[in-house]
Parts: sequence; structure tokens; C-alpha cells
Amino acid sequence: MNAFSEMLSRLGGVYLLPVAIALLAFVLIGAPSTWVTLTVAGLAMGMMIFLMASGLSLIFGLMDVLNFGHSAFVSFGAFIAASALAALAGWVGGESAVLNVAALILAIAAATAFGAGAGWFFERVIVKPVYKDHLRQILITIGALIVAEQLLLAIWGGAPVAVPRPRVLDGSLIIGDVAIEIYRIFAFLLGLLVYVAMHYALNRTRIGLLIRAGVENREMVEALGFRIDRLFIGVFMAGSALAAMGGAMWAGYQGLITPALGGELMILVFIVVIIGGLGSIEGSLLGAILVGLLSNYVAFLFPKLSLASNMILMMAILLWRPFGLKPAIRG
Amino acid sequence: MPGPSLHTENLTIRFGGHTAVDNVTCAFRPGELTVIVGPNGAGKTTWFNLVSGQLRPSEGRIFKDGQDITGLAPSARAKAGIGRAFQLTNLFPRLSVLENVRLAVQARQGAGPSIMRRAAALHDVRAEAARHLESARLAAVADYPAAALPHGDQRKLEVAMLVAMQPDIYMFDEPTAGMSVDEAPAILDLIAEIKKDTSKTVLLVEHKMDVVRALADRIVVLHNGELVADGKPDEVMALDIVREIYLGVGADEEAA
Amino acid sequence: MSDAILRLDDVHTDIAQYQILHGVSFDVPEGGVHVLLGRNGAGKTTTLRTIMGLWRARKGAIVFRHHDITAMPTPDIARLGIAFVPENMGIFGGLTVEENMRLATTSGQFDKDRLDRVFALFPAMEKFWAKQAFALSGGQKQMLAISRAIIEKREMILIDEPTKGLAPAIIRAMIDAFREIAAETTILLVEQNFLFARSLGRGVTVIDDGRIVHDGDMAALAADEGLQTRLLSLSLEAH
Amino acid sequence: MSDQSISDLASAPARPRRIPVGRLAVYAIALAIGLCLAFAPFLFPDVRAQEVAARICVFIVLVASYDLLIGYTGIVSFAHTMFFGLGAYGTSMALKSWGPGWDAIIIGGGAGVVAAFVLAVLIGMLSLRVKAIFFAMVTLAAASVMMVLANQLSDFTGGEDGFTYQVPRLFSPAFKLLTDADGKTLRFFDVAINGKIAAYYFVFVGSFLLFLFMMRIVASPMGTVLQAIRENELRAEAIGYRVVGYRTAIFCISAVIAALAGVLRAVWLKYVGPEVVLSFAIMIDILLMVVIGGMGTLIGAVIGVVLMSLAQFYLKDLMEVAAEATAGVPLLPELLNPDRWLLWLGVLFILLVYFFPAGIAGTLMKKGNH
Amino acid sequence: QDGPVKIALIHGLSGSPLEAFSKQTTNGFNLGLEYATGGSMEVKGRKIEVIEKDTQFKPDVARSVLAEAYGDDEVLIAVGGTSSGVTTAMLPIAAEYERILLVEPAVADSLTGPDSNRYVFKTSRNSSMDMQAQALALKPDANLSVATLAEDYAFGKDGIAAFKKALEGTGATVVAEEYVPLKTTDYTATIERLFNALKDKEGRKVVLIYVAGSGDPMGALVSADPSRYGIEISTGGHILPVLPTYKRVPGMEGAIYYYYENPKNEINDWLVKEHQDRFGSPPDFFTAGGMAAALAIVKALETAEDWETETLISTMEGMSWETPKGTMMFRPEDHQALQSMYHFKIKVDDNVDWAIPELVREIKPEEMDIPIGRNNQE
Ligand SMILES: Nc1ncnc2c1ncn2[C@@H]1O[C@H](COP(=O)(O)OP(=O)(O)OP(=O)(O)O)[C@@H](O)[C@H]1O
Ligand SMILES: Nc1ncnc2c1ncn2[C@@H]1O[C@H](COP(=O)(O)OP(=O)(O)OP(=O)(O)O)[C@@H](O)[C@H]1O
Ligand SMILES: [Mg+2]
Ligand SMILES: [Mg+2]
Repeated sequence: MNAFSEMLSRLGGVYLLPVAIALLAFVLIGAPSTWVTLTVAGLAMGMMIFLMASGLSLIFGLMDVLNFGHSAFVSFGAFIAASALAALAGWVGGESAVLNVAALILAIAAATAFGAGAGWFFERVIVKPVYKDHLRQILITIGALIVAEQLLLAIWGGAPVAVPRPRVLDGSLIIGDVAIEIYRIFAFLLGLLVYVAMHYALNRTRIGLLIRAGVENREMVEALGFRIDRLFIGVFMAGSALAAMGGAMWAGYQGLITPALGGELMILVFIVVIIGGLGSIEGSLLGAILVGLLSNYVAFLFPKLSLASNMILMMAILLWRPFGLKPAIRG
Repeated sequence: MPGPSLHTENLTIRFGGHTAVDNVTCAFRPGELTVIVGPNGAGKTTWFNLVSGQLRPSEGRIFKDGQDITGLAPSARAKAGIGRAFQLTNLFPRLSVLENVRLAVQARQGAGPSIMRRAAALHDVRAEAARHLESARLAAVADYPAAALPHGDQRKLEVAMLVAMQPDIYMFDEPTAGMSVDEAPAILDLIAEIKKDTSKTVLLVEHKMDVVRALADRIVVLHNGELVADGKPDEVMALDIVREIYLGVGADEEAA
Repeated sequence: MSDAILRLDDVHTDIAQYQILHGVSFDVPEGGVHVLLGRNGAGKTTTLRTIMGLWRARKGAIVFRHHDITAMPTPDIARLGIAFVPENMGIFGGLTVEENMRLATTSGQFDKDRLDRVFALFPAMEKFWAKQAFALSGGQKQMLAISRAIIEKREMILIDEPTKGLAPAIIRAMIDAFREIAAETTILLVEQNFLFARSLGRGVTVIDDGRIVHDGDMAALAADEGLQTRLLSLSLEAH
Repeated sequence: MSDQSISDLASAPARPRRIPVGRLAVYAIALAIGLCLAFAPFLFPDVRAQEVAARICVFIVLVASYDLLIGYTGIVSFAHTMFFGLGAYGTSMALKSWGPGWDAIIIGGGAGVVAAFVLAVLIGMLSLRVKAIFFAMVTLAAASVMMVLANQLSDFTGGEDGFTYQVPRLFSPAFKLLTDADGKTLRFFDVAINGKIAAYYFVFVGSFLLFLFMMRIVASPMGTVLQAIRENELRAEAIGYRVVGYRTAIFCISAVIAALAGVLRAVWLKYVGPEVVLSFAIMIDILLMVVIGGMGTLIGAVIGVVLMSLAQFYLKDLMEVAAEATAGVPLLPELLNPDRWLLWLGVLFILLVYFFPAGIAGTLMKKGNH
Repeated sequence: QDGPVKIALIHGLSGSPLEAFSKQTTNGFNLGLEYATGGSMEVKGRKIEVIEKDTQFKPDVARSVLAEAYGDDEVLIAVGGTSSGVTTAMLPIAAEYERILLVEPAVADSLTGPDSNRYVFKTSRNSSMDMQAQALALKPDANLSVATLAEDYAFGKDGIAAFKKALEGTGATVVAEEYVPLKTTDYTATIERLFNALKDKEGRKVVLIYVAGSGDPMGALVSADPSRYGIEISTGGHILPVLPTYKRVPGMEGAIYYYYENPKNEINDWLVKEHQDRFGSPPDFFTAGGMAAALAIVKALETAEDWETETLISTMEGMSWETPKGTMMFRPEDHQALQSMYHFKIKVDDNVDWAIPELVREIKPEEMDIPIGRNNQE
């Protein structure tokens, strides 16, 4: 038993989980083309959720702030991107592939910039007074969420908004019987890029260390001469920007968005963060991919179970590893 | 001589590769006060944690009055008569000082789950709690939230709660750490008082040599998790190994 | 006293609605160890925290060298070269010993010689170099906290009860260490352990109930048992 | 007070006991609210006020039972509406299929309560050991599964539209509770003493008893243990309290009370659907109410529920007036648009958590204490 | 009695994104009153006063504001509500107060079903109309294979059941029924299942989408390129904000409840013009519905001898009246207003923001066989 688990952990430990699930699904599904379609779709879906979840995990795990208002950033990101795309309708629908993609990137950038700015405001005004106090964090961020949703309604109205998708990213690559949405490839690549950047920042720079120390004992970090408030604003802005970026990507993917979007995704995002373990970017990635793959496979194999599958996955993982798969903070 | 009230058999705990308590077998009798000494990191607190149930041993067993209690939860051990005060003060910060002690009395009497009576109406519990506060010299601050007490008073409260549990086995983890010389006696008097009751077993982790000498019937020395010496205070303190690892070679004890 | 490195002038500090310091004034001369004594709850920790800017003085002034640091943010105070070893040690439990120490350096790089000196002083630090700090014993944490303060040269170190919970052998080693550190740095030491304080301190300030009740030479206080008894209710017989 | 230090106080031998003004004020307010509710049908005979009063009664129980968890024990659960819903659905499904009778209320409601209890035991034993935030997530997940079930099993539950049903005749407005000489419904203070009044008093008395029961719990030794667990779990365990046991117990008690509140709600409403008993919006309402009132006070639930309900039902009217009054001013009427009342509620809530973290009752109670 | 005659609009005005639709209803209702009274806002010499109440999308709140409207404000007729759940909860209140509740715009068939009551009238369409018209628009025959995609709850299941019923006897077969959970975001797996079910069939192959609130399944389907298997997509028409997503399916046919260019009649012309003038946009589903409700009320008030509830009920049973959607008629049995639907074909015009559901033909009420929910005559 011990030797076996050691061998497993040498092979990659919990990172093998998605691989195992994919293999099992391959056997159960039987049709390779369907399996490839589902797998690619699941990976891309996972990457979009990862964007939102990593933001939450950063804030949640590293700053120990439970931000129930996170979904507001997702929604705002989605709507800002939608508005930007609508404003750039000429580029979006035009023949030039460069302009197509440029429009999307501009829209995502606009959403991300908004996320960062709003994150700054949010940290200063809403969250700062309640560091260290989980309960008040939950409460005050829920209050902020109510306000944000109302603002969303006041600005964009309640009717669904159709999001134009850039022409080159529309449609699918069809290879034999396999259909891969081009937009998902784009989403996958963006998610990967963000992951690499974050991994570098947290593990290769002193900033990561400082953040982790600051979570435990703000005062001591200050007494060592670091401006923790600036650091935390930075983290919060980054987390919110990621949420908005995820929302923007989601808007393009979903095509038709309502103000309820952020709230609906939130449970999924929370599940991913919990599965992955608090504060760990690797964990968020792993959790997001697991959720993405599993929900696609289950929806194909056992459609009735598809909604419950993520919850079941979360409970199973919590029972097996009460702190998630890859928690950054132990004890 | 009565049988041991507490004994551990091959008690061992490992954290990763590090063995914090290493194969410790020893027994304690009622009416005996044992001081456990050892350099920082020797495993004293960890050994306490094993006995009171905060940690589970990797190997070995723990017996109370001959009964194996290795698998019991901390609360069950407390009920079985193993009481414990903590090295780092560990209170109910927003409850009043009186309530802190009252909870301990109530736990002993098993009145916790009752919802048929009003807590305030349990006069005997209250009166007993007040008595314990009196003897810990905390009566004046009975209504303060525990968090508002200065460090020294918090240490006293920690001890008062242990006394209120009236366990068979008292375990004190550096009860006077951080207390001023004029306050420490309050605690030491309390411990001396407990010691008079010959049905009780007292374990005490302490660094201050004067305290050790004043109270100890027996000294156990831990080093790197292992039990390296066990015996009468004078004998143990005279051992070379103890002088070397604990006091520093050629120790001039007055410096402590 | 123009050679004071730190000067407190009529400092009043409140915590929530409680007034804790009622006008604390004293000077810490440059170099050596200056001891702040007082019984439990006298306000020693509060004084140190006020100097560090972790609590704010409602009234009065704190001057370090010629900087008025009364209202300065804590990180800026730290960057003036003041290190702090708090009462609860302020260890980052989730970080390794190495990471704890690395954060205490300004550049993120260790000076090899200094590191060796720290290891010589506290061998446990070397032994547990890659261990997460929450797993250290109480005494080891205390050592780590002090190691952090001396890993680079500081102008001044504020230390709150470093001997609490330390074994005699370590305390002995620490006296030597502090002597060595004090040669290049001013130390303001808060202590309960009078014997420890006596063997190190040059000047001594005694605080009681948020007020300074004595300020003078350690030698003089050490010699005057009557004064000790009066100030600290010390009874040396107990030791 | 502020110019005295703690140690001055500590050394003062006998502190004169201060009159706890704030505490008295809180009890006075609660008493006033209680009296208003007791005579609501006569004090506020209009239809909406009666609905509001009945809702307030049930929610006081619901919120107070939630306070047992969050305020007293420090357990954050998002499954409270699930238990509320079980009680309500049990009652109403029985009423619907067996027709309006007391047996349906007792058996159906009882089944709902038992289901709530069993679920609470399961969830509690499985997951009250894990970290608080994980427990919150597990309950959130369980609650959303319940919501999905209610939607998908539409043959039994009416799906997301819910369903309506009859209640015993005693509670229908046409029932003449007291009659005068001519056999017509007796009028008292111009209020007809009909089945509606009976239904209201059924709800009121039921809620009152449940609330008293909870007051008893927190005043009992168990109440103190719960607070101890909230403050320091490890220490509570170390002095001999089985933390998991106590947590599971209070989680179950609170679930059962919530289910009973659900029964009362179902009898009053004669309609059940996810939006009235299961939705996350209600969960948020409960949270808001408990915080506004003051966590860990129980009596705060009374104040929180009343304020929040009044806001939900009347803030809009108020804003309408405000918007009209400021019609000439630029921008203001836009912001005061009555349809944006939730925005202001959110803002108010944030300010409240910010400035009165102890809630109204909690803050008041501190006044006059040391 | 010369006081105004009061009518209550009971709608969700806050607390849900659906509040946008309530505003449409309100606008339509007011326009309808204006049209029907020639701008005087009076009927039989008495002013009409409209009282608006907010249900906050909470059924319990809805009940209390409706009761308040009947009990304290003494309104003659109430109109509402926005969502089916809220409206279900309101039905018994009408019976309790013995006043008329005119349901608009909630859709569910059950609102005129067995648990409803004789005080309830309904001007809004119901799911059966949607699905039967949709089936007719498919021109079903033995050559047709359909796979359906709907959400897994009452609305979706009832809709598909109605659809299958409409196909009965046409020879068309339903080869698969896929139900996805509410709020589904990723349709990839479902699409694979739909394609697997259809791709090997002979003849015309259609995926029928009946999804109300979860993302954009049609977009996902189009992306997966169903044409490679010769599969067509069909879905009902939608409100204006959603129509831009239909630009990806030029030529698709289906049925719609209302699109402002489709009905050809005087009232609709007036509505489109006035709406454009006042609000700068064409009217939508709920505007038309709100107007139809107002027109029904005015007509009933004008023709009834007195305004006692019983008189009004007997006046309205079987009453037909003109609306922006042509003639409607309250069926005496269950008080559901029978009305036309519109078979459309999507046309894409780059100068129009949305895809245009161009009229193919009007589907008259007689062509549909809408089940009778309950019989109020018994
Ligand atoms: N949870 C843990 N994980 C890993 N190592 C641990 C853990 N707890 C304690 N240790 C290690 O076990 C050893 C013994 O620690 P313990 O706290 O028992 O020492 P101690 O004798 O009480 O010392 P002190 O006098 O300094 O309090 C130390 O080296 C410590 O690092
Ligand atoms: N957070 C707090 N809230 C209220 N009072 C406090 C708080 N912290 C400290 N005090 C009070 O301030 C006074 C001074 O405390 P301080 O910690 O400065 O004393 P100290 O001299 O360091 O004592 P010790 O030797 O016990 O550490 C004490 O009376 C204490 O009760
Ligand atoms: Mg220890
Ligand atoms: Mg101190």
C-alpha cells in the first residue's frame, strides 16, 4: 500500500487524477471521436473556470479573505466585454482575422482593467476593514454583491445581452468526426498563459513569500519593513482582474449573457477552489480541469447526474483530503 | 505503593522524518510531583499532547489506571481525569473569567448537554467557580472578558481552569512562563496545594530551576524526544548528561 | 542627553477604550542594552508596540535619531533600521525557517558570515532550516524570532521577553549573544527575568501602571535591594 | 470610564454595578415588538400588515434558530433554508394529497421535521469535523442539490412553480370563529373574528413557543458550552466537551426548529414553492437579518427580522415619497428610484456590518456594561 | 359612485433580471388603455387608475400585495404576474377575494389548469401554443426525425410533451429527448448525444431546442456544424434582445408569439409607431401582451352591464376582442385567451442589429388544439 502510493506520488500524485478520469471515460464512452471532442471541450471549459477560480483562490487562500462578491467581477467583466465587442462591431464582424482577434483582446483588456480598478476600490472600501474576520467578510461581501448586482441591472438592464463573437473564432475545427470549437482553443491558450505567469510570480519572486507571510501575521510583515497594504491591494486587484478576465472570456463563449451569470458560475468556482485546496494556483488549475472534464463526461454518459457530479466530486475529495488536493497552507 | 495512575509504553510520534517523542516508557504514581525538563524542542509539549489526546501517537500506548486510553478523544480523556494547562495561553477569549472557570466545573459535573435548567441557576457550579477564582487571586476580574486580562492573569486563569477540572492527573506546561516574580508564587502555591492531596498525580514542565527544586519529587529529562534520565531531583541534576544538555557544561545555576 | 538614539516624550497610548500608557518618557542611549522592567500588565509590551507604530500614541512624541516616528507607518519605522521581536514571536508558521529569515533581509540575499554566526548561536536554526516554522517548539520559535532580528545589522532592536520559556543553557548562550550584538547595535530589552536583565543591561527604566517609576543605571539598581523590592516587588530570595 | 485603566478597575475592590441601560433597552424593544405581534390583527387590520406580521413571526423563529448556529456556535451553514423547506414541503404535500386536515399537518409536517433531523445528523457527522469554510461549502452544495430536486421532481413538488392547497377550515377566512347572536361573524374593534385570525394566532403562538424554547437553550448550560466551542474549540475539547457531538446536536436542534418554522409558514401561506422556502435569496435574507439584529444575542433576531421585513415591504414606498420630493433635483430621483431599493438595502447593510458589527442588539447591549 | 375605477398591475419590479420584462408589460398596458379609451383614460365616464405593485419576484410578497390590492385598495381587477411561480401563488387570493385576476405575461399551462379557479383569466400565451405552433412550422411528415433539447424541469418537460402531442398522427418521429439541468453552461456533451441519435437517420433531421434560461444552446449547436450530418436546427422565436443570436441561423423556421412587423392590423401599426416615438425602440413580446390585457379589460368594462365580479366573469367568458396580435377570445371553459402564433423564417440583414423572423404565415387559433385546463362551467 505504502509502496504503491509512493510510486503514485513519484509519478505525479494527484496530478494523475484527471488523466485517470480521462482514461476511464475513454473506456466508458467507446467512441474515440466523441471522447476527443468532450476532452478538448472539458479542458477549455476548465481553463475558463480556472481564470475565475484562480482569482478567488488568490484572494481566498493567500489573503484569507472570503470574497462572496467575486462573482460581481465576473459579471461586470462579461458585460464590459460584451459592450466593448458591440462597440467594435466593425472589427468583430469584419473579414480581417487580425482585427477580429484584436477586438476580442481589447474587450478582454477592457474587462481586465476594469476588474483591477474595481478591485482596488473594493479592497479599500469594502474588504480592508474586515481582514481577519471571516464572518464579517462573508457578510460585507454579500452586501457588496447585492449592490453590484443592482448596479449591473441599472446599467445594462435585465434583458439578456447577445455577445458578438469575432468571426475567426467562430465555428469549429472539424477533423473527421471530431468537432473542436475554435474559441475554446483560444480560451485554453489564454488560461495556460495566465497560469504560467502566476506560477512564476508566486514561486520565483519574493512577492509570493511576502503574501504568504502577510496572511499569517500582517503586523510582523510590516515590522520587517514591508508595505503590506500595498501588497494586498495588488493581490486583490490581480484576483479581481482575473475574475473579470474570466467573465469576459465566458461572455464570448456563452454568446448570450444575463446579469445572473456571475452568481450562477460562483458555486462552480467555489467548488474548484475547494477541490484544489486554498491558496494554491496549481490546485485551482487541477480542480478546474477535473471539474471541466468530469462534467463533460458525465453529461454525456449519465445526463441525469451532470448537475450533481461536481458536488459529488467535491464531497468525495473533501472526505479523502479534507484540505483539498493541493492546499498551499497547512495546519 | 499504589499502582501507576498513568503510564506510557513505547510512546512515539514522528512528524515526517523527525521523531519528536521517541519510545518513551514511564509511569507516574499518585501523590508524586514529577517535573519534566529538557532543552527547547526536546518533546515535552509534544509528549503532553500525546497524553492529553491533542496528538495521536505513531506508536505506543497510554494507560490511565491500567486502562488503555490511546484511542480516546481529548474530551473523553478529560472526563477520565486527565487535565491539562497549555504552554501558550488557550482560553475562551470573549467569555468572562468566571465563565471560563465555570465551564470547566460544569464539564466535570457533566451538566453540559442539559437544556432543562438555566445555567445561571446552577448555584453550586457558580459558587465552586468563584472559589477557584478566589484561590487563583482572580476574583477581582471575574467579570472581565478573558482577552482583556494581562498576560500574567491569563496564565493564572489557565491554571484555575485546570484546577476547576479537578482531574486525577494534572499536567502543567510552563505555568509561570512570562510571569513576574511577584505573581508566579500565586501559581506555585496552587500547585503546592494540589501536591498535598496524595491521590493526585502532578506533571510539570518547567525551566526555572528554583521552581524545579522547590517542588519536584522526581525529575524526568527528555532530550531529542528520548527519556534520558529519571529519578530524584538531586541525583538527576548531578548527572553529567543532564548538566551537559540542559544546563550547559560547567553550569553556574545561579544565572537562571 | 544628546546621545539618545530613541527618545519617548510623554507618550499616551489607548487600546480600544482603555488608556494604557499615561505619559511615558525615557531615553535609550546609543549602544548597549537598555532594559525596560515592570510587572505583568505594566505596559512594557504596549510601549514597544507604540514605538513600532503598531499602536498609535494619542499624545506625545517618539523620536528615533532625529526622525519623529510618532505617526510614521510601521514599515517606514522598520526601514530606519529598527527590528522588533514581539512577545508572541511573530513567526510565519506556514513558511520555512529559511523563508522566515529571508524575509528579514532587505535584499533577499543572506550574508554568509552573518548567517554562520546565527547558526553558531542557535544551532537549531541550521538543523531545521527547511522545516516549516509552525512545527518548531516554543523555544525554537523564540530563537527564530531573534535570529530574524539579527540576520542583518540593525540600528536598534526591540525585544519583548526573549527568555520566556527558554532552557537555562540557551539563556546562557543568549546572554553572550546579546553582548555580542550589543557591540554594534542598541538593544531595548523588555524583561521579567531580573537576573538576566541585570547581567546585560547598562541603563534601566522601570514602568508601572503605564507610568515610568524609575530611570537610571542598572548597576545602581542591582546594588540597591531596597529599591528593587520597592519597584519590582522583587524578592531575590526566591532565586 | 475611558480615563480609567483596566488595572485601576481591577484593583477597585467593589465596583458599583452599572445599570445595563442598553440591555434594558433591547428587552424593552423586543417586548414592544412582541406585544405588537400579539395584537397585530387588531392594531394593524390592513391585509398587507397581517401578512407582514405572520411572516415576521415565522422568520423570528427561523433567524433565531440560525443564530444558534452562526452566533452561538460559530457554525456557518447555508443549508438552513433546506430544513425550512423540508418542513414546509412535508406539510403542504400532505395537505395537497390528503386534503385539508389536521392529520395532514401533523403527519406531513412531522415527516418533514424528521427528514430535516436525519439530514442534519448525516451532514453534521460527515462534515462538522472539517474546517469551517469547508462546512459552509458542503451545506451550500447540499442546499443546491435540494433546490434541484425540488425543481426536477415536479410531479410531487410542483417544480419551480410550486403549488397551492387548502388548509383546515378553521383557518379559512370564511370560518366564523366567534359569532354574534345572529350567527354572523363577531367583530371586535371592527375586526372580523374569522378563520384568518385563528390562522394568525396559530402561527403566533407556535412561533412564540419555539422562541421561548430557544431562549431556554441558550440560557442553559448547553448554551454556554456552545459559546465556548465558538471561542476555542480545542480548549473546549480539552476540558471535556465532545465538540463534534455538541456541534452535531445544535445543528440538528436548529434544523428541527427551522423545519417547524417551515410547517407554520406552509399553514399560513397555503402555497409552497422554491422561491418562498428554499431559495438562496431567503438564505441571504436570514443572514442579513441575523447580522442586522446582532449575532449571538437571539433577541437580536426579533429586531433584525422586524427591521428587514419592514424594509422589504415598506422601504420602497418610502423611496417613492423621497423620489417625488426630490423630483426637481438632478440625479437624486434616479438614485432614489423605488425599483433600486435593493441597492440601498445593500449599502445600508455594508454600513451596518462596518460600523455595528455586533448588530443593533449587540451594540446596544454593550452600552452600559463595562 | 364617481371615484376612479382601480386596476392593479402586480409585477416583479425589483430583485431579478426579469424586471426588464415587467416594464414592458407596464408600458404595453398603459398604451393599451390609452388606445382603448381614445386617450381619455376613462371608461363609462369614470377615470381608470392604475396601481402598480412590486412582487419582488417572491411568491409570498406577491400574495400579500395582491391581497392588499383587493382588500385595502379595492381594485376591481388585478393583472400579473411575471413568473409562473409567483403567479401560481397568487391564484387562490383571487378566489378568496372573489375578484378577477388577469394573468399576463406568465406562460405556464397550469395557470389555467385544475388548481386554478374561475376568477382567473389569462391573456398571455401558454406553452402548448408555443409548441404546437412550433410543430406546425416544422411541416411534419413521415420523412421527419426530431431530437429535442429542453431543460429538466416542468416547463421543459411540459413543452416537449405538448410538442410530441402535436406531432401525433403526422408520421414524424421523435428519436431522442435530451433534458439538461437548469443553468447548463456547456452543451458539448448533449450535442454529441443529439448528433449520435440523429446522424444515421434517413430523411429530414431536426434538432428542436426548447430552452428558456440557460445560455445559448443554439449558438453551441451551430458551432458544432450540424450540417455535416445534414441536421437542421429549429427553435421558437424570442424577444428582441435575444434575436441577434439568431443571425447565425439564416433560413431557420419556427414559430413566434410576437414580432412587431408580423401582425398586420391597425392596433399593431399604432403600437409600433407610438412605441417607437416614445421609447425609441419597437415593442416586444411583453409590450404586446400588456396591451392585449388592457384592451380586454376596457372592452369588458364597456360591455358589462354592471361591474360586479359575476357580471364581469360572464361578460368575459367567450368574449373576443381586438389586440396587436389580431382577434383574441377567452375560452369559456378555462378562460385562456386563444390567439394567433406566427410561423417565421429567419432573414439576416446587416443593417438590422438582430435577425429578422420574417413572416411565413399566421397560425390561427383554430389550427391548434390547445388542451383545456379546467372547466369553469361545471
Ligand atoms: N506538529 C508538528 N509537526 C512537526 N514537528 C513538530 C510538530 N510539533 C512539534 N514538532 C517538533 O517536535 C519537537 C518537540 O517539540 P515540543 O514543542 O514538544 O518541544 P518542547 O520540549 O515543549 O520545547 P519548549 O521547551 O521549547 O516548549 C520540536 O523539534 C518541534 O519542531
Ligand atoms: N487588546 C487589549 N485590549 C484591552 N486591554 C489590553 C489589550 N492588550 C493589553 N491590554 C492591557 O494593557 C495593559 C498593559 O499591557 P502590556 O501587554 O503592555 O503589559 P506588559 O507589561 O507587557 O505585561 P506582560 O509582562 O504580562 O506581558 C494590561 O493591563 C492589559 O490588560
Ligand atoms: Mg513546550
Ligand atoms: Mg508584555
